[in-house]
Amino acid sequence: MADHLLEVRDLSVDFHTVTGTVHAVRNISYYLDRGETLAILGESGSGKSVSSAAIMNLIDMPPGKITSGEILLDGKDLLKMSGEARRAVNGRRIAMIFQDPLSHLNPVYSVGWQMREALKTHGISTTQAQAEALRLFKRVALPDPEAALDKYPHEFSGGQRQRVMIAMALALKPDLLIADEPTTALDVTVQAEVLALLKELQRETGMGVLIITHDLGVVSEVADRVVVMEKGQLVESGTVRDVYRNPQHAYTKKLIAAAPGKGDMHEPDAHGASILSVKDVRKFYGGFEALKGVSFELKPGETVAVVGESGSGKSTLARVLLRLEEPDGGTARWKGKDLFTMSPGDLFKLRRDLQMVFQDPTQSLNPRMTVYQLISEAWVIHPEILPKAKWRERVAELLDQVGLSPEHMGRYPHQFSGGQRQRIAIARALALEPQLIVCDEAVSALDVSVQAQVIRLLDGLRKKMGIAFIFIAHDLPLVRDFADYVMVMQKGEVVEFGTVAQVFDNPQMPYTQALLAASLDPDPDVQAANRNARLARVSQI
Amino acid sequence: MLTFVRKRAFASLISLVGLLVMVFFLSRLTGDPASLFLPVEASAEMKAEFRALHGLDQPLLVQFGQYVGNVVTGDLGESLRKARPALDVVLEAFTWTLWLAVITMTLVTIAAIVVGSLAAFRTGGFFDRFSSMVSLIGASVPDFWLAIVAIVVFAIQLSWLPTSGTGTLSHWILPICVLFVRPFGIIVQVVRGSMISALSSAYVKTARAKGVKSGPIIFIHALRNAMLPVITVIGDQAASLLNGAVIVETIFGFPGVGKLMIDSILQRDFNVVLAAILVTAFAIFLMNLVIDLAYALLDPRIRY
Amino acid sequence: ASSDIKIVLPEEADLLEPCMATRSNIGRVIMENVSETLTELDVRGKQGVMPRLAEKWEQTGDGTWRFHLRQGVTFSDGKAFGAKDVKYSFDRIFSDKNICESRRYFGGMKFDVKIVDDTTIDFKVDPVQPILPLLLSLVTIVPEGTPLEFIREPVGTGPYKLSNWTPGQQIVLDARDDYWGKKPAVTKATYLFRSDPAVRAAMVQTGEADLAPSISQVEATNEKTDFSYLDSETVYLRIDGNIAPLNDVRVRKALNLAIDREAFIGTLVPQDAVLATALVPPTTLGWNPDVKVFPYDPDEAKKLLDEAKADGVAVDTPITVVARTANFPNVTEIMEAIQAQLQDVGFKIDLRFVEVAEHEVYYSKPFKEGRGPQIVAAMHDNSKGDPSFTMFFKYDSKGTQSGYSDPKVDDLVSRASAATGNERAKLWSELIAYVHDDLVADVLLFHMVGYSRVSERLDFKPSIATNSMLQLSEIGIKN
Amino acid sequence: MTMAVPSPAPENAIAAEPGFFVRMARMLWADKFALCAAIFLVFVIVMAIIGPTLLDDLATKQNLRGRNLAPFDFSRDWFMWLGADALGRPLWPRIIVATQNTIMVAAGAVLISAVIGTLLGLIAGFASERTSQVIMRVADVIMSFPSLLVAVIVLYILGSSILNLMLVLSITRIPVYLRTTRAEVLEIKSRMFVQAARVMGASSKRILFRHILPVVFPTLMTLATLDFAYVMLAESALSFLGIGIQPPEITWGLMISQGRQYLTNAWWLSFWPGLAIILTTLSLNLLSNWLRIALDPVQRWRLEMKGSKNG
Ligand SMILES: Nc1ncnc2c1ncn2[C@@H]1O[C@H](COP(=O)(O)OP(=O)(O)OP(=O)(O)O)[C@@H](O)[C@H]1O
Ligand SMILES: Nc1ncnc2c1ncn2[C@@H]1O[C@H](COP(=O)(O)OP(=O)(O)OP(=O)(O)O)[C@@H](O)[C@H]1O
Ligand SMILES: [Mg+2]
Ligand SMILES: [Mg+2]
Ligand code: NI
Repeated sequence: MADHLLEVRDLSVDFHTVTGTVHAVRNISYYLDRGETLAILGESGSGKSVSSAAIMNLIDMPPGKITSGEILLDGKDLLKMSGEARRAVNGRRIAMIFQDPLSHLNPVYSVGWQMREALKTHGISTTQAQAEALRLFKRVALPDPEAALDKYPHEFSGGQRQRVMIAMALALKPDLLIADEPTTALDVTVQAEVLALLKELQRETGMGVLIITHDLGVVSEVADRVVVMEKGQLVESGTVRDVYRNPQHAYTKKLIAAAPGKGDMHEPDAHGASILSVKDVRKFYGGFEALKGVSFELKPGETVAVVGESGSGKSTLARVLLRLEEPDGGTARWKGKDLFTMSPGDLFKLRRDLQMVFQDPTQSLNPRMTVYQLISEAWVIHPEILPKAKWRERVAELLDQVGLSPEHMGRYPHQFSGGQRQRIAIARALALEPQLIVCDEAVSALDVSVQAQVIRLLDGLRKKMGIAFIFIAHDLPLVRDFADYVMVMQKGEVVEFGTVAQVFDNPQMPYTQALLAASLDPDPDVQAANRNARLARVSQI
Repeated sequence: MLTFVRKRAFASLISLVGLLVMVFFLSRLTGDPASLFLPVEASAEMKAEFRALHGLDQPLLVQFGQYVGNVVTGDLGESLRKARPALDVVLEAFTWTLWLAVITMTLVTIAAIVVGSLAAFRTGGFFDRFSSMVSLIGASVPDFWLAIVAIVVFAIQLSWLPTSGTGTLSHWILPICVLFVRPFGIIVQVVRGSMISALSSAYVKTARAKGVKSGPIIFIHALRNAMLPVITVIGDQAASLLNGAVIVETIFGFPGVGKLMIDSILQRDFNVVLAAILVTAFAIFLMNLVIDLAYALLDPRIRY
Repeated sequence: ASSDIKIVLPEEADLLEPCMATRSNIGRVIMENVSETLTELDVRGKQGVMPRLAEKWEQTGDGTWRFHLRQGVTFSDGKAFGAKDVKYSFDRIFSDKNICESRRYFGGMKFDVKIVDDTTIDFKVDPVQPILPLLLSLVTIVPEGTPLEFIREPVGTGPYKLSNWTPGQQIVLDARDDYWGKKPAVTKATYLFRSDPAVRAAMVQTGEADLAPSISQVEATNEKTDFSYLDSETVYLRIDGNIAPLNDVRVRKALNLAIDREAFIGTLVPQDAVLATALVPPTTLGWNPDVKVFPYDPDEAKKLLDEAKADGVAVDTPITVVARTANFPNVTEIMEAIQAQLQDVGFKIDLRFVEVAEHEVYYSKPFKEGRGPQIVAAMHDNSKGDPSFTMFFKYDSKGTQSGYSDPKVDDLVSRASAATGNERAKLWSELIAYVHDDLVADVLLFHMVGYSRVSERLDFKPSIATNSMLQLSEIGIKN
Repeated sequence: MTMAVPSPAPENAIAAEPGFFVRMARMLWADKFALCAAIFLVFVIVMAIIGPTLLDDLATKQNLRGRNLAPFDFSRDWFMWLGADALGRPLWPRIIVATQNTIMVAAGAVLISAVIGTLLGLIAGFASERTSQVIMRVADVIMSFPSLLVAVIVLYILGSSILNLMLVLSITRIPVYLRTTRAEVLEIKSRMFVQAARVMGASSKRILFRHILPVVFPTLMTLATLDFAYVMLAESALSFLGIGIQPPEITWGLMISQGRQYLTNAWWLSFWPGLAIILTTLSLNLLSNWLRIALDPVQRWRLEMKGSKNG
């Protein structure tokens, strides 16, 4: 019993808020051994991040409070350690990959500096640290790793930032790695590489990995055991296969049933003129060409899913289309009018019709506004949508639709979990009743059951109101279920475009094929078979 | 960056000219230097002669034309009272002020950042309360109080330091200490406020997760993010030292440009006023340019 | 003991221009120390005008003055002093290349300076100047060839020469070996400048300076080192007698009676200050001992006001009292107290404090058209021993600060200026009495007192001239 | 093996959120320093309003024979307890009477400069490069214009009055707010939530005032409250040079400048008004520090936790 690497016993965490105490984590217990991978599955907002933050001593206390429990690392209770001893544990023995890479990277230092700092705290000399940082950047498949070292966090794509976080955590060669949704922003090929890297390190150093994820595929790929959380409590635990094959708890059953990728594929049937036609859009960042002439068309009620390599320009495309960034070439006609040369007045009218859910939900929510203010702001700006008397009611309704409760209205963004924030962002986009929503990894942080609920909601809206979607995602089963068309991007270019059926059943380009092949299956057995097949292929070469 | 500096230098030049024009005309609206230079009993003819001698009897525009003509050739005119080139007078005084400002601001910056950051680190703690109290009192104490009390205590009672004047290094100590107090108080508060927000950011958590010690977390991770308003206020305080350390210069007999400027304004020695403003403005413009470049250096998201 | 001394002054000289030596900040440094005059006024004894560079002088029949110069005098640059230098000094004063302040003493006069021989010089002045020897105590002699423009490094015949001037910091004078007169005890004087009186006093206390000629009354607390001296400054309220209701003599008298002058003495004004009955101090020629200070009599003042009011004088018109900030010690308090006292008898007083330049606008002619009734608080300095430096400017209808045009005053001023000896004294006395008692031209207040702090190692007593001149040769060094 | 854990009983009964003022009051109660500061400031404001009518006669009654009376002589009348000035006027009624002018000038100058400076700063940070360049260079000009020269010019040309003085002091303080605001805007406008607001169609005005200003506001507030002291003392310096407020008007600054010459032997003349300035600044700052926390949702718990001990 005592030789577990990590053992959490009876842990409870409360948060103080004006409206009362939130019991974020309640009496949870689990353990993790050396060389083992434990996955924490669970509902969004169920306390996964909070419980792991408690291990790292990263909960702000107050307003947070650990009301009970012990956290034993090699038998020593972390909660009873002095601040000094605790700091020695952080980084050296336990490392963490945070859920929200953008806000967790210091915006004013280059990522190379931040990497080196991690290594130097670990007692490594500067030159060695530089070399090691470079090596790790290569390992997480960052393009042009040398140049990347000198770049600042805001110059990366979402997935690239996530890989920086991963590299930084791994740099410390910890005994215990806590990975909070480490692959939410990664396309499946990169995800596979990163997971392989984890496995490899685990083999080398006997590192224990605590992985928090909602992606059943990831669980079946890497985890040995799994615990399931719901509403702050641990509701189920067991080996991956047992839990998948034979879930006990109602929530677990619901979760497994909700795994996407099993339904029918959409047959595009929209008629009429296209509302958006994009031609040859280009964008440069300095000398780097992030978009090399992207073109596509979109009709009302249609969904184009954009999948592709991390850093291939998906978010850039979205930002350019919304005029958050000035394009360096091309046209985008919205109902015939060119978006790029539009006057500010026209643009204002248009804003109502075009909405976006950002990839980094935390940063896109004003920290000084309550949820109510955040969502109702849409109506302050466009008062014609809804009379003021109905705001409260409608906010409650929207929150309910995205799986949050109306009581959350008075809370501020920092009081939510990653997935909850993402849902607030979705609710905000929906409040405007737009005609096109650009969803940049909009459901990536949601557990599959909530994800399914949100997707149903979006699908309903699409049918009912003819909303079109540009759906940027890396989760192929989800894309398969939701999209009409799929656009595959690589290195700023569209490499393949077709209906879902065309792309999924009959991929043309090698990159698309690789992408589909790398997709993970929630079934541990299927996934094990896939893995073996892959290994066999690799060894043949 | 270079084009930015070039554009900026050009714009600054224009505003320098604007400043000059403004001061030239406005200052001449404030009365006649002749009656200040000459004793009250002097006859009207003598006053007229004085004006003629210094060209003050000409129409304002003509005077301005001449002045501009001279300025272009680098001649800022003679002091009306001192029979010396105004620029010499000003540069002599400005050197003193510049040193005083540079030394004081260096000390202030270091001390205020350290104190303010530590106060923010334990918001509401004893050190925070104490340092806030001290710095706020510092920011609201009349400076002549401090100056006189310092002289009474350190020069008269204890005889550790000279009362006033220049010459040795020890002459600098009291003026610097007195000048130190107010900017220190102000900057501590700004640092503290700015640091409270910075220290609650997510990236600070990352640093803690990496096992970084409190020192570097405060002074490396949070501080740089909190620096924008801080350097702005440092610049403002430095500017007010550059053209306004009047009281301290007066009491300590420090021959700086603040006192010079006051005296010249009160005596309507226009050429010296203009030269002094030109010199200090140049320094302040330069400082603001440096500060603007520092913004971009401190925060890579700001680009010019 | 060292014969080097340090003197701390309130204000640095802008220039060290000999012809500007009548300005106190310049005069205190160079007057009679570096640059000498032909004659010198005795301010300590009763000798009147004494010889300096001139050994003796006489007036010839047509009013021409002949001066016999001292021989064997050299300038600090080695050149010999002679009549040509005297003539040159005068020519320089009247040159249009500069605005020499001493020129103002010769306003309206025509000078004809003739060199008789190397040591004799004649001054023919039109109109005849009975007090020319006194006037010449204000004219410093520079060597021939000195630039006509203002200079910063004076060369003179005095016991000291300028050896160093670091603007803003110090001026150093060194004693000359080849001085024609008695060798002074002080061999080197360093002048420092501090505007704060408390700092000046402290510097003598800590030994950073030996002499602080002017410190404030409140600092003067040490009997051993602090001395008071009548400093020839007279504080008064100048009345503009052209504007109603101040053109009524009863109103002016009421102003005088309403002020409790005694109450100020020893409180806001130093104990040793003297109540003034004339704009000139008692040491001046023709000062009239029979003129009495107005008593403090508020009832009488009220009565006079009522009378005036009954005659239709608009005594309710608010009167503006203009004073200059930092004009003299405690000026704000004194003016506030005066305001209160005047209001007590029924005046309406608007008190305004202004800075120097604006004060000047109110004080000197031309006065603004359409102005209301105005009173200007001012301070006047005459340490020269003769009222002519005062009376014309302040009371004559053409005087620049005069608020009156009274034929009798004009007549007395012109006659007194032309007279000599007892006649002159009598006429001045008459004028002083008339101005005070009949015209009630202004509200005369106090002859002020200055304080100086002198280190115990020095043997020096300040005099009435200390305000404008500080002769180093008068300073002795103890043991 | 798999074990099922019973699902939790529904809990988290969330109380209704109290109203804004109730919440602020509770948070103020939680910080005793800020509470004292607030009480003191209320006192100051009340005195500023009713002080002159209440105590004017007492404050202007001169007594040359009782000048510079030392404080703490409790055998005298109550109004003499803090001593008397150089004209024998009791100090503490004078301080109270002076409150009105002092607060008017200081609050006026600070408000004018803060509002104008902030507005221009917001524009400079957000507008086109050219507009911003123009605004910034004008700020440079003001910044390098010595405040005393501004004072001499304005007061000479327009005459000295409380309003003009306010104007002079506010002109010279504009650049700090302007530059601070602009610097912050430059950074904040690159944040994602600003872009999100833009996507919703928020006008520049809304983005500036609703999204950016609240982030800059605490810093500006700190500056403004510190400027209170600055303005009061600058006003004192101007009085001393003869271009500020002049007797018989009174302000704390003027009292300080009048007491200056007695510093070494009647310290109380300038000490009490100085103390009034210090206490006011201190209170304002304590309150602004409190407000900074109270307005920041991330920090607010510091006050809320203290208010309701185990809520
Ligand atoms: N500072 C806070 N104040 C109040 N409540 C908080 C705070 N931080 C977190 N919570 C609440 O604690 C609960 C657990 O949050 P946590 O971040 O652990 O969720 P999670 O399981 O990681 O969810 P996700 O998958 O969406 O990231 C959530 O309901 C959240 O609303
Ligand atoms: N501000 C910037 N400066 C320089 N390069 C940038 C900047 N923003 C993005 N890039 C680069 O542009 C490329 C495209 O970025 P983008 O965010 O569009 O990728 P993405 O397809 O959304 O990737 P991901 O799936 O990882 O989010 C990346 O290589 C990134 O490094
Ligand atoms: Mg989470
Ligand atoms: Mg992206
Ligand atoms: Ni066990």
